[in-house]
Amino acid sequence: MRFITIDKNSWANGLENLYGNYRLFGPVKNNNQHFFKELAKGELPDFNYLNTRLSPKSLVFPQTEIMFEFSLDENDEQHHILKEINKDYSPRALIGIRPCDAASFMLVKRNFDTPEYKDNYWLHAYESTIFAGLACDNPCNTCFCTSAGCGPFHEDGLDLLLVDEGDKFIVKILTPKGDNFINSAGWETEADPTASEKIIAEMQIKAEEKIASSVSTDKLKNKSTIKLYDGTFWDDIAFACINCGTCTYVCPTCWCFDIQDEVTRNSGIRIRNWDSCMYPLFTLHGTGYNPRNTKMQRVRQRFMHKLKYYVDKYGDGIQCVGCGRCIRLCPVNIDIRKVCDIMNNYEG
Amino acid sequence: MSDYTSKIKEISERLLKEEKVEIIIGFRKGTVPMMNEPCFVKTPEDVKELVWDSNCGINLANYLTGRKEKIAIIAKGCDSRNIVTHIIENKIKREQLLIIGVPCKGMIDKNKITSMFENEIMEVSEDKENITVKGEGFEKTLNKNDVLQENCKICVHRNPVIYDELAADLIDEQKVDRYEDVRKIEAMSPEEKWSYFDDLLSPCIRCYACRNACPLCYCPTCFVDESMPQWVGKSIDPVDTRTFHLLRAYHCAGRCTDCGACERACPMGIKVRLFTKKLEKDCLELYGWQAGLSLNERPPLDTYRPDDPEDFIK
Amino acid sequence: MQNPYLPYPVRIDEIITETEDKNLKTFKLVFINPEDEKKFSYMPGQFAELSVAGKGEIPIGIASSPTEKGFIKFTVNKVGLVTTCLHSMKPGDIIGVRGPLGCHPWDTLKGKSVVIIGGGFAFTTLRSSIVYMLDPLNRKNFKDIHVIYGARSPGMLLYRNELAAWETRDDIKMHITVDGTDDPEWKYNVGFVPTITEQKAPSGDSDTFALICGPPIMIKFTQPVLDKLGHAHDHIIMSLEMRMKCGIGICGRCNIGKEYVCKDGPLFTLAELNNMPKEY
Amino acid sequence: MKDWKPRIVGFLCNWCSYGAADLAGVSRMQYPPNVRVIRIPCSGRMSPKFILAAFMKGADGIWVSGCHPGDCHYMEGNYYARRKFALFKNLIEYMGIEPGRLHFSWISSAESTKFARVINEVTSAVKALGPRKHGIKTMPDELVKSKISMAK
Repeated sequence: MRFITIDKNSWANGLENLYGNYRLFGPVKNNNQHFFKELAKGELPDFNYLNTRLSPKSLVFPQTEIMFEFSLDENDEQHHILKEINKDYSPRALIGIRPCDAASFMLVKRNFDTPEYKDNYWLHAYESTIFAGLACDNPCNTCFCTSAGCGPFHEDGLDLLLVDEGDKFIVKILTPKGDNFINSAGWETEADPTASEKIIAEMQIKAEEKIASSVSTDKLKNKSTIKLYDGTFWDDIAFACINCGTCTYVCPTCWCFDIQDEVTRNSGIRIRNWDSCMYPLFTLHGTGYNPRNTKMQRVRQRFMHKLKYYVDKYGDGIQCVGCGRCIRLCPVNIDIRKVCDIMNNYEG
Repeated sequence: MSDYTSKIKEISERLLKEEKVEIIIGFRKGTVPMMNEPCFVKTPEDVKELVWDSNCGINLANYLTGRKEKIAIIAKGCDSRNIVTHIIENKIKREQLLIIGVPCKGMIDKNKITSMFENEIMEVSEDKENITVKGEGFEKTLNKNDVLQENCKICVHRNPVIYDELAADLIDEQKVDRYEDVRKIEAMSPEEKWSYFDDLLSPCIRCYACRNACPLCYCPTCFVDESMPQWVGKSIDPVDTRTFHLLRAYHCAGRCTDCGACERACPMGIKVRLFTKKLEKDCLELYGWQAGLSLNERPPLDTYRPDDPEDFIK
Repeated sequence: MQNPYLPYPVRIDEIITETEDKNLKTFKLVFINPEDEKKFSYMPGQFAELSVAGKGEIPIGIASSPTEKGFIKFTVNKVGLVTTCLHSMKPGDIIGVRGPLGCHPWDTLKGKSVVIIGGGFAFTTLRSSIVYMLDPLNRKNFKDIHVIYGARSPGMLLYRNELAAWETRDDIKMHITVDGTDDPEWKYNVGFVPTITEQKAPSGDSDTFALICGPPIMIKFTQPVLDKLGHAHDHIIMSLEMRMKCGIGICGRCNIGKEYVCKDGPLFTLAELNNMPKEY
Repeated sequence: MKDWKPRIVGFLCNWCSYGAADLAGVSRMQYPPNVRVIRIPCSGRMSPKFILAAFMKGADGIWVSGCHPGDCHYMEGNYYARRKFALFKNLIEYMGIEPGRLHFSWISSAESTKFARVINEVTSAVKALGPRKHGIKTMPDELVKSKISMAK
């Protein structure tokens, strides 16, 4: 494992060197909130943040993405035939992504990269991205990553991990992609692996201790799916829900989408948009029948998918990295930690 | 606020014990600072869950739509006005309801308080006029009036307009200028207005929290979900997003009570009330109308006067 | 890397109005690029996404059989945006087809007796199955074949000419029924599918599989009849419907529990369904 | 810009303004040809969605015309419409549509002269503003970029 240090004085310079080789994305403050945004030349990511308001999932899985284009003009030889469009999959780097958000891409990858089908759009974007993580030493009161298979210094899904040590970053380089990135920036102050590992381990323990909340997931795997589905607690959990899609849109691990055609005059596009299991239209049949017609059914679907169906399907995990965004931004304070504990301890 | 809570509990317990109602709709303590969760209580034993403080901004009228049973509902001024609107629009019957009115001194603005501190807020408590905020390495006391939700600051109907029980004595109503921000926009040139709203709406993620938090939005199929014809695209194209917000607001014309639920629910902190307030101002100026004050008057778009203003018509 | 969302372009070769209410039309489609036909290698029971540029996609069961070469067929009910547009199209128009999608039962059914039970316009993939089994090269791979097919009235039956032809054969036992009719010429059964199933279907054994496709109400009342006839739950195969978009188990909407109806289904045995949430 | 011809959508009530258009035609009155007429059963049928859809698809101006107050074929459709129009016009102008883009009028089936006058006023008001700068739905940037990069 290779470690280097970056003096914060040479941070801007390194990013400048990267600029031509990568499209750089980083957290930027706007209206009191941080968002991942493409950095202009000379623009620095703002690392003084707890976590970004929205997860960076849209950089690999945009909220609206063009899939195909077509012409409806009958004079056009290829009219009504869908055609692929040219996409920009040049190398890009997500600088300062939190370990929880990086881990989420590994969960989502299971959905988009299957043995039978590969989702080209997601995969190409994912493969062209460098994940330059920023270890988290100032967690929110809604963070529960350590009990969701993740953590403030978690390395899965990262190409390198930046650890803030006052006037410098210690960088743990995790993949060859990460190595190339560092070389391209021209940062080359090698650090002693043993000493670095030790410093990081100490900081990690401190950071993990700060994470005050947790979920219990140990019993989910062996619970009966049908019994949880028929659980008596759903009405109480779902009562407050207003069926907006906030939880699903801010969630780094929610991947559902809708496919729509849009036409302007004689030409059109097929696009995909984020969709949400909170919306009645999500499952409405053409006949008017809806298998998930009530609010309770939709709320149940969301939590069952994350905490049980996913576990059933892949044999591990929960489909959650513990970033806490859905808790912070739910307008009616529905708390996945509470629901997870109820499900885990349900004896029905 | 603890006296409000105990009075609410007392009334609720009595109503359930006497079987006057089957269900109480109120709030329980939230899991994060400055949040409470709307909840229902069906037994006198569970009444202990109910709370009341300055974090009860959700409009509970939203939870009444189409319910069949006998309900007691806790209602601030704005909730009570939306209950009136619900009754007028046949979404609930007056006879089904026992309204526990709460004279309201305003709800606090979570986003505003959060943005005042760099570090995470771990605990927020309140005591009459003061809000105390605690986090790692800081503790600060704020005057509640300085951190109220924008709509609460300019609220002129803090007392419930319709109620069967009261959780506290009625309070004095405020005399305020409600439309300063609207006038500021009205004074802009079309070009300035356009770019003002472009900026305002640019963070929108089309999650529909504003729509769903609104007690007025109960259409079985919202216009954004109509497909034949499809009025508005579903992407985050700025033209579609603007059309959504415009029509959402217009659909609330003459019905909106400025309860602030939309703005409170927005995960991106967009000031979506700026649309509905314009309509509210026009309804007041053109038709002398304020929504939800009386069960006996039809809303402005459901009626007319032969001499309504028409100087804009050729 | 093949893009799984890209439809193959096809030309509408022929449109047949199937039912008297004119709400069901069969579209015979021909691949514009002949090599696409080879790529679209399917089995009865599978479905495809029909794609109309500018309107969108809909999942429709494949009504033709792989033994029929040179074209594929889909019978489409007029319901929503895409199907309404399809119904207004004419031969020569260009649409797209994406698939084949979903699973099929033929590894299980080989060497067995098959009881096909269908109702209304869900008969499309069952037609595909019948044509497939009756193909001279395939017929020997199956024992007895029973077909119980019902519609509201004679005019609402799909593929009437083919039904009549199958009636005259002795290697398939047809039990066609209608809910009711005043047609004096009607020489087949009158009665709901569950009733006719009770009267005509063979009893269950380990060598017999029932294949059911129809409206939920028919399935609901047929299932107890099959129980009574001794069909084991793992020998009853049902086809489910769900709103779908991607058709390949990625977009997330058509799940029942951990199963995606589009990719893991649309066929499930009753035994499997018994262990899944009743959310369909 | 001199050759620019505005595209204006006119929603005319079947019972009055539409008849006035007919009469104006039969009477050989001269008026600008920039209005595409859509017949509606009553100004009360006019949905704000129609106006927004026309603006999104690129209309430069929109004109809605119905019967004079008191003359509605359905007794009071135009009275209700008047309130809807007032609030709607104010709202879209508040959001940045220029005041000269959206017009309303009352024209009876006998008022062919008024019809010709109003269509002139509407057309010249829209012409004075020029083409719309905002709010027309176009192909997304990503597609435009893709075309540019393919051309390279």
